Amino acid sequence: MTLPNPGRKPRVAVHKFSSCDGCQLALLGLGEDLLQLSTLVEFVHFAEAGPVDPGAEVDIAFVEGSIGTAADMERIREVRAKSRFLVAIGACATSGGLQALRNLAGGQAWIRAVYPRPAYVDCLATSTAVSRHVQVDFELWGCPVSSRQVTVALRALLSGVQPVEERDKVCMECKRSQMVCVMVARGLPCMGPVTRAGCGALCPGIGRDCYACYGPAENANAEALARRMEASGIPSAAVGRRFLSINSASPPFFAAGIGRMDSHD
Amino acid sequence: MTEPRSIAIHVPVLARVEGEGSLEIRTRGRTIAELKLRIFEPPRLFEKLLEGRDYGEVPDMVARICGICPVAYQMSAVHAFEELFGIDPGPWVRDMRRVMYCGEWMQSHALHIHLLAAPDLLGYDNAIAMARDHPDIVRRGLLLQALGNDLIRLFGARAVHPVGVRVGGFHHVPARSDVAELHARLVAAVPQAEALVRWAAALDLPESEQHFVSVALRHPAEYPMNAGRLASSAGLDAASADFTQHFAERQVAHSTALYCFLHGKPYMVGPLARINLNLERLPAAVRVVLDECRFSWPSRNPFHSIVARAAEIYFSVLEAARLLRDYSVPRAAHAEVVPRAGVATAATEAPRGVLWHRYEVGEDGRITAARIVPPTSQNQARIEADLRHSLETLGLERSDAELRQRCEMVIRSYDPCISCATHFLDLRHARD
Amino acid sequence: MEAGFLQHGRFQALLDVLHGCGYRCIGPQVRDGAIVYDALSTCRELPQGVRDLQSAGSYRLERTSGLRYFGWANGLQALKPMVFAPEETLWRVQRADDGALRFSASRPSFANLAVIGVRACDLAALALLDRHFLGTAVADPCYAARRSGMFLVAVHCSDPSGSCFCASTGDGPQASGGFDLALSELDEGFIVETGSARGADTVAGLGLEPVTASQRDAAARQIDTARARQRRGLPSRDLRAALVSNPEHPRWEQVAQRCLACGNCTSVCPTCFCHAVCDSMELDGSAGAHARIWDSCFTAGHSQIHGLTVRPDTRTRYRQWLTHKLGSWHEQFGRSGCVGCGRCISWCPAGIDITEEAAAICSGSSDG
Amino acid sequence: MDDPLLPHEAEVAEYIRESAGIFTLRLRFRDPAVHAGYRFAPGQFNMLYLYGAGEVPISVVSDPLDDTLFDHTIRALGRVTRGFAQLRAADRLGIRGPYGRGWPLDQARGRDVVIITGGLGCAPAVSLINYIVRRREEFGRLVIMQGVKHADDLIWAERYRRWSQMAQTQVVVAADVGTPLWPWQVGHVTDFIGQAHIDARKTIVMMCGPEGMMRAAVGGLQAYGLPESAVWLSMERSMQCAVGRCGHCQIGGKFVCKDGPVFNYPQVRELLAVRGL
Ligand SMILES: Cc1cc2nc3c(=O)[nH]c(=O)nc-3n(C[C@H](O)[C@H](O)[C@H](O)COP(=O)(O)OP(=O)(O)OC[C@H]3O[C@@H](n4cnc5c(N)ncnc54)[C@H](O)[C@@H]3O)c2cc1C
Ligand code: SF4
Ligand code: SF4
Ligand code: SF4
Repeated sequence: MTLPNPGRKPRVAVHKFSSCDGCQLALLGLGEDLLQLSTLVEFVHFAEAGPVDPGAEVDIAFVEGSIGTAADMERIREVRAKSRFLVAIGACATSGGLQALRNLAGGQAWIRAVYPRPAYVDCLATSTAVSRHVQVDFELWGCPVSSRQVTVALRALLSGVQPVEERDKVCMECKRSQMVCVMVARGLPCMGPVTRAGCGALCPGIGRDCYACYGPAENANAEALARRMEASGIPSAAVGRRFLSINSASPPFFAAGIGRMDSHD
Repeated sequence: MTEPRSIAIHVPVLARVEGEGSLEIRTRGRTIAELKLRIFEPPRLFEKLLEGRDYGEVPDMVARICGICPVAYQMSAVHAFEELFGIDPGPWVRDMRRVMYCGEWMQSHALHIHLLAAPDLLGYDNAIAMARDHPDIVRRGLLLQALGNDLIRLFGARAVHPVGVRVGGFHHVPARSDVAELHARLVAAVPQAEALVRWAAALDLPESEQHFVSVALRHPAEYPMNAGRLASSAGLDAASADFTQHFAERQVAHSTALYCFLHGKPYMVGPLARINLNLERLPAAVRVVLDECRFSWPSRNPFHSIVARAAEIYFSVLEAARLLRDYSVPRAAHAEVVPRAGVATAATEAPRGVLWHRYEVGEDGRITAARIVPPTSQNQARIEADLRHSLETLGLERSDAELRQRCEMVIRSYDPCISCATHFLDLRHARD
Repeated sequence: MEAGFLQHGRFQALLDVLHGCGYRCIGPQVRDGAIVYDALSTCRELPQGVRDLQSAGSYRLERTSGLRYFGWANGLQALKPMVFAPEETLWRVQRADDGALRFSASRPSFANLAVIGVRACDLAALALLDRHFLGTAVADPCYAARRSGMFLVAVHCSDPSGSCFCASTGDGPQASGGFDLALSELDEGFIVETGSARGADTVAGLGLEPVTASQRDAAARQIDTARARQRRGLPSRDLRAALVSNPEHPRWEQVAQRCLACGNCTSVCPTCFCHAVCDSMELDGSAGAHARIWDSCFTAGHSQIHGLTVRPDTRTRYRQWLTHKLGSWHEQFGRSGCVGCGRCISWCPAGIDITEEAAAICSGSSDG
Repeated sequence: MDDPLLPHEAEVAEYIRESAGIFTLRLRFRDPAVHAGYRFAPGQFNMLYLYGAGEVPISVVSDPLDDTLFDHTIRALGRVTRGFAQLRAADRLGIRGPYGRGWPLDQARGRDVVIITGGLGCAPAVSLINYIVRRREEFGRLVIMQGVKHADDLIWAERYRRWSQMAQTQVVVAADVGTPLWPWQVGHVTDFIGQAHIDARKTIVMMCGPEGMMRAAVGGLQAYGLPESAVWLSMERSMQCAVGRCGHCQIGGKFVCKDGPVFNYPQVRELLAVRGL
């Protein structure tokens, strides 16, 4: 992307939709770098940090959270219209997030079950990714995204180039860090072979199996991994739940998981 | 004196609170006709999502309720299951969980004090603007926040949605060298944390003497984090399993968050409530600094919450340093877990206050029903009561801008976390 | 050349001599359920009385009653990460306010390494990596810096695992060269051979005992048994023609159904050298770095040219891996790229066996 | 160059916009000694480093005897090349090279030359045409065949017109999709090889472009009885190092960066036949 008239600071907005706020912490948790960042860009809307101007025209908009209400659908269109480059950050914004599990059960039924007076609640039956509603220029996957991901992408945009998409498997990072594979050496049902890199293989790094919070990698052979887990003695339904978790609405995970789930309700 | 008038204050997006909420106030004459702290964050139906899941999946799932206090969610969940399954993870796990919780208190409180609340008190729109004039204060805050994050990382590999916690203990044992490095940083941060409390106590905080009930955990020997009984300044003393005998949630039309009441009345949870109820459990070093304040403890002024937060940061630095000083590597990072059917409940002290979980678990270790009561829904009625009080004492004749600013200050002083607040489920209704 | 016999109880003396010569010793150790190379200060850290059970997609360690240090086949990685780092900055660049760029090379600061317990297959693989990174007009500077001064203590393999097939590639179980010292481990101690002048210098002062004929016999027998125990093998040492003539074999699609395209095989392969580069910048834009990181022919980026991925699916990626490893290597390096260590078989989370796939494709049969 | 991977600082002397998505950077090395020592042949390429963003292989299109500047004509396609498109005169970048084997110009001298290219402004061919046009008398008949997908994609239409008017020169331009005023052919450029009047005994063919086009062209050339060894082609693969180490540019046993990018057809005959190698 090309930045407008060099000389003026690029204007940045951080918008929040249905989420846990964890991805915004990639910015709020930057420490000293946050102060430096504020000399490089102008945050015109970032409610949690202070500036509030949701309707402002911006160069770069970071969008956290999934689209879960009719009002959200309206608002994301406005955000798109006002943003030159829109970056969806985190599992909620890129796949619908953990809350997209409600898509499987018929969300309205759940709302009726959850709230004594459902009529008060503006909530769609589904929780969906931002890209299902508007054009997204770049996606950062992860639940949550890390400060590294956000600053690297932002830095690239400030330099006028598209950020690099990380889409290899977690196994690549795992092996580059010389970790011992927990699947091969301990028989754990690691999701690394189908999960998008970016976290630095945190879970195998502390001796546990990856649970795919970064969503599907490119060319993810989810079905083969599911069958491999079943062959190792894990019940089908448990395998299904591994795929239908934080990124249940992403197509490869949905396909591998849905047939394996015992009836959810 | 100006004529009483009809005003409407509308803050469409509350800035510097976690999550998105709004405030609407309508006054008629000298009285407040309507006051709505509206939380419009869409509900995420977590309790329903948990049904059918294995107990082992719960810590990673409930973390996603809140990015600012995921450790608290994980802690309440694992304690509930361990209690039900009859597991004693042993002293090492117990201590290290406390260290991890210290990390969360430090990062959450430091974030709130410096990025969310302080700009109000020093007259800035936001922390970035404030940093230009008060760089050292902001730097100190960022340093303590980073230290807290690194304590969480020590056990959880990352600070948000850490991956190291499991039922029975942890997934791994931190290396001695990593612990030594963090211990050194904690020791070095002690003077900074102490200075932070003095700085907070010296802030020009509004006077606001109010009557409210404080609720927090109390433990026979410790400042409460993971363990203790539910206590209140009105004499409550209950096991966390008995939570529903005393506390009840209600839905109101204007909010997706449920309101929680103690014996039908609003109450306060969080740092101020904790200190009010556990003053004598604080280490002497922290008490000394608190005793030097211009006001006395327990405090009846909710604006003193910022001092309570600073004091808890100081406490957390000392406590984590104490627990890591003679760090030893245990034989195993976690105890063996064999699930059993029944009802699991636990309450722990999230940065914002009591966080209560309840799970019904089947024979196979899978969840059949879940209920979570986060601190923000407990504080919500109290915040509205405080707003009424604060506006009426300030005087409704003040300008809209002044009233609005005071409202925001009041709300922020509770550090509400709206993401947490909107996951709700009222079980009694869910069943029919 | 045979130098003498070192009693088992005196193994530490060898480490002490190496430390004394200024080497940083690296040796096999047990970590996270596998044998890995790591800094070694005493022989107590070696995997004594441990053996490895390896099969397709599985690696387990087991305690034995024996006292040997090297009674196992191999661990997660060979020597590759020590010479060809998984992530390494190649150069840095500073940008001045006027936009001027100043480039400066980055070199690993590297202590001389002495690696203990190197296997025959590891040495064969190292020789191949040497050719790739050093055997051109201009050597790779980072590889050269890491490689120079490396002291290699081989241990002939007595206990191949279920995945090993070095006998069929001709690379083991006995190390035939490329080491400074080579050891045959017997229950009571080690027959020490020297492979270089500095190897000989190192053991000169160790007070080695003469080797007895029965010790020599036992060592030879143990190699024969190790060779005979290997169950897997490649159909031939040169499969180039057979692979090149079968690009549309249905077996490629069948293996693609199981393959996760995760790149574990290429990462643990001691000869795979593919890498990508990765450019980064300081947040304020004042400086940048250019690094290389291990890549794999199983990634999309490997074959991506603007707008087109030459190998878009697992079928073509797996085919690239196998035809390169067992086929095109002959054209590039005069031999196969496989040294028979079996790592890609054990560490494949899908349990895919290169020897089985090669056999199926080269025999022309499409099932199995 | 002691470090094969370290770029040298270069500066944009001139930025020429060729069309909507294509531009030429005219460059010089900042260090005069480096500049003076730099030699390349048509068909060779450099690695161009855009600060902080990455390195890409780009052919040198200028004349090897022009020692004031060297040129790169670049199509803005992706991450890095779009970044280069934003550079302006005096901006800096990193350059290392040249790499690879260029066109067999010595063999071509005195013979008829047929150049077949597909795609927009296929850069390796541009350097070749420029080279021959400037030394027109050293070569026999020149046939330039350029294929584009859509008539609107053709850049440098003026140059093709000019070339077509030179003596002993034939220009065949074809678009898969034409427009009403399109003066050239409509169809695949390889469909028109029959019009090229090739004398199999004294012709050398050089081509670059999509592999499918090159496969089709080889088929068309067979009709003339042209020996396969008279056909040369330039290949393209992902390149991360350009010195034969990163493994990305392999096609079969060849490293395109050092064994190519220009290959004699028999060297790659089998490879070209398989899709997805
Ligand atoms: C020998 C040779 C000569 C050439 N000469 C010319 C020329 O003269 N003029 C010209 O215009 N072009 C030329 N090209 C083509 C040119 O190199 C490509 O157009 C250019 O590399 C595209 O780069 P890009 O960053 O703009 O495109 P992108 O497609 O965005 O990226 C290009 C590179 O980045 C990598 N990449 C892309 N996406 C990812 C990702 N998600 N993750 C990791 N890596 C990624 C790819 O592997 C690719 O190598 C030549 C190519 C070769 C091989
Ligand atoms: S531990 Fe998981 S991420 Fe690592 S290599 Fe094994 S399967 Fe892949
Ligand atoms: S290893 Fe997997 S689950 Fe763990 S942090 Fe990384 S992507 Fe998420
Ligand atoms: S062969 Fe095995 S290790 Fe290699 S990419 Fe396929 S699944 Fe991964």
